[in-house]
Amino acid sequence: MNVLFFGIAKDIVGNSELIFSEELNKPRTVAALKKQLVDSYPEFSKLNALAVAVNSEYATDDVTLNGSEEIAIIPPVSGG
Amino acid sequence: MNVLFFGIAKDIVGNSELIFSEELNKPRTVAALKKQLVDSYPEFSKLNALAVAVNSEYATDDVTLNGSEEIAIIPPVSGG
Amino acid sequence: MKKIIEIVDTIETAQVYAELSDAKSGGICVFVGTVREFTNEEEVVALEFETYKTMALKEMEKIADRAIEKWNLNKVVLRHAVGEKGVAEPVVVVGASSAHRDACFEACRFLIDTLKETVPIWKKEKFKNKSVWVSAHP
Amino acid sequence: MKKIIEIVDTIETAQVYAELSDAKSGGICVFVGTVREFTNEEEVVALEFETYKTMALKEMEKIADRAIEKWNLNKVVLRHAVGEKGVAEPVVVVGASSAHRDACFEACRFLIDTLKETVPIWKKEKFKNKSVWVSAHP
Repeated sequence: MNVLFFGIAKDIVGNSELIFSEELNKPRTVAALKKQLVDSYPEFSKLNALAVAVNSEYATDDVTLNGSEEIAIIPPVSGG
Repeated sequence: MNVLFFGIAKDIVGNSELIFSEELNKPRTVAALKKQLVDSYPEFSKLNALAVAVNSEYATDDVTLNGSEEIAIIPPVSGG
Repeated sequence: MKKIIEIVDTIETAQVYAELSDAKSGGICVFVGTVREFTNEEEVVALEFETYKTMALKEMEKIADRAIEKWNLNKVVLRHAVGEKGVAEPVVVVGASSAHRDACFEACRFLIDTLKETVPIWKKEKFKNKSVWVSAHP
Repeated sequence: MKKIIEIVDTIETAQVYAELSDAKSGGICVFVGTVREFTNEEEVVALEFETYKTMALKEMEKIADRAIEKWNLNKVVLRHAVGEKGVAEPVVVVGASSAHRDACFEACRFLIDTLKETVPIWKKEKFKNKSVWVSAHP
């Protein structure tokens, strides 16, 4: 399971992509992924918001993940 | 006293400028000028509105005229 | 504050951004009025614009000044074309730049709405078989 | 209906009118977002924009489609720049053309407001001695 990071999220994890290779580590839902990130990188809890995109669409917490999706961490957007 | 005509007003009087040369004919107020025009050219009474500008500023009916001003007949505007 | 107030033969839409661009502005809002092909399902061949130029420029100046009083603007443009304009050609361009976008949007709307109400410019719609002075009659 | 949705390195503001110009339109409304010199009285040296491009284009497409559903529009443009932009440079341009001006004004405002809310683009403000990701923290 590969996860893309952008903006401040990239700065927090120090990388534009992380690979969750261990079966045990793979979160099965968007909510679990977010929890895992906040546990590993407490800086995420300080953000205004944290969204997840699955296959380049915003995904709600209950969306399940099988590991083959394109997953991205979306910190608060600030375009325009 | 010279009076400028624009847009449909010019079409109604058939001229872009009329000269009120006779002392007797010279209207002394904006209201009198409008009345004189409507009397001479009844088409003016069919317009949506009729404004008069004195020295290139909109003038109310009670504004007096001495004949030395730049006077213009302003039919309903439709710029833009 | 910089104001550009003009009556021209031909509007160059490309130039307006450079005119409104500003280090203190985060937003620029521009409205361009163009000749539409159909009015009430009748095909328009062209529009012909006529103006009382000295008065029109004064009225446009007043509109810019009122906008500057109401909103915090850095730059304002009001430019109207005269003469005959074909379908899709620009006939008027108004715009404003400001630190935040609320001001430039509201000001831009005010500029075009007020221009249409007060500036002595007249538009004749030319159809295939007739010409009509717009808004003249009820 | 024609939609232009793009993420580019450099925005050419001059081209947007030709893109929105339309025989069935009487009005074109355009908003350009530019880099402002000061934020909260701190001098901005540059803005750096980053995007998740595939998703950003999808979200911009959705915004255009929602605008087209809500208003009677003939053409819509949403274009955002990425990379580093200096003071007064354009970073985003959105616009719409429509038969009457109400629709293009309202749609243009909707386009920029919604783009700022939903499109995955991130802006870092670069000051003399620090850099800040905008809106990241409360």
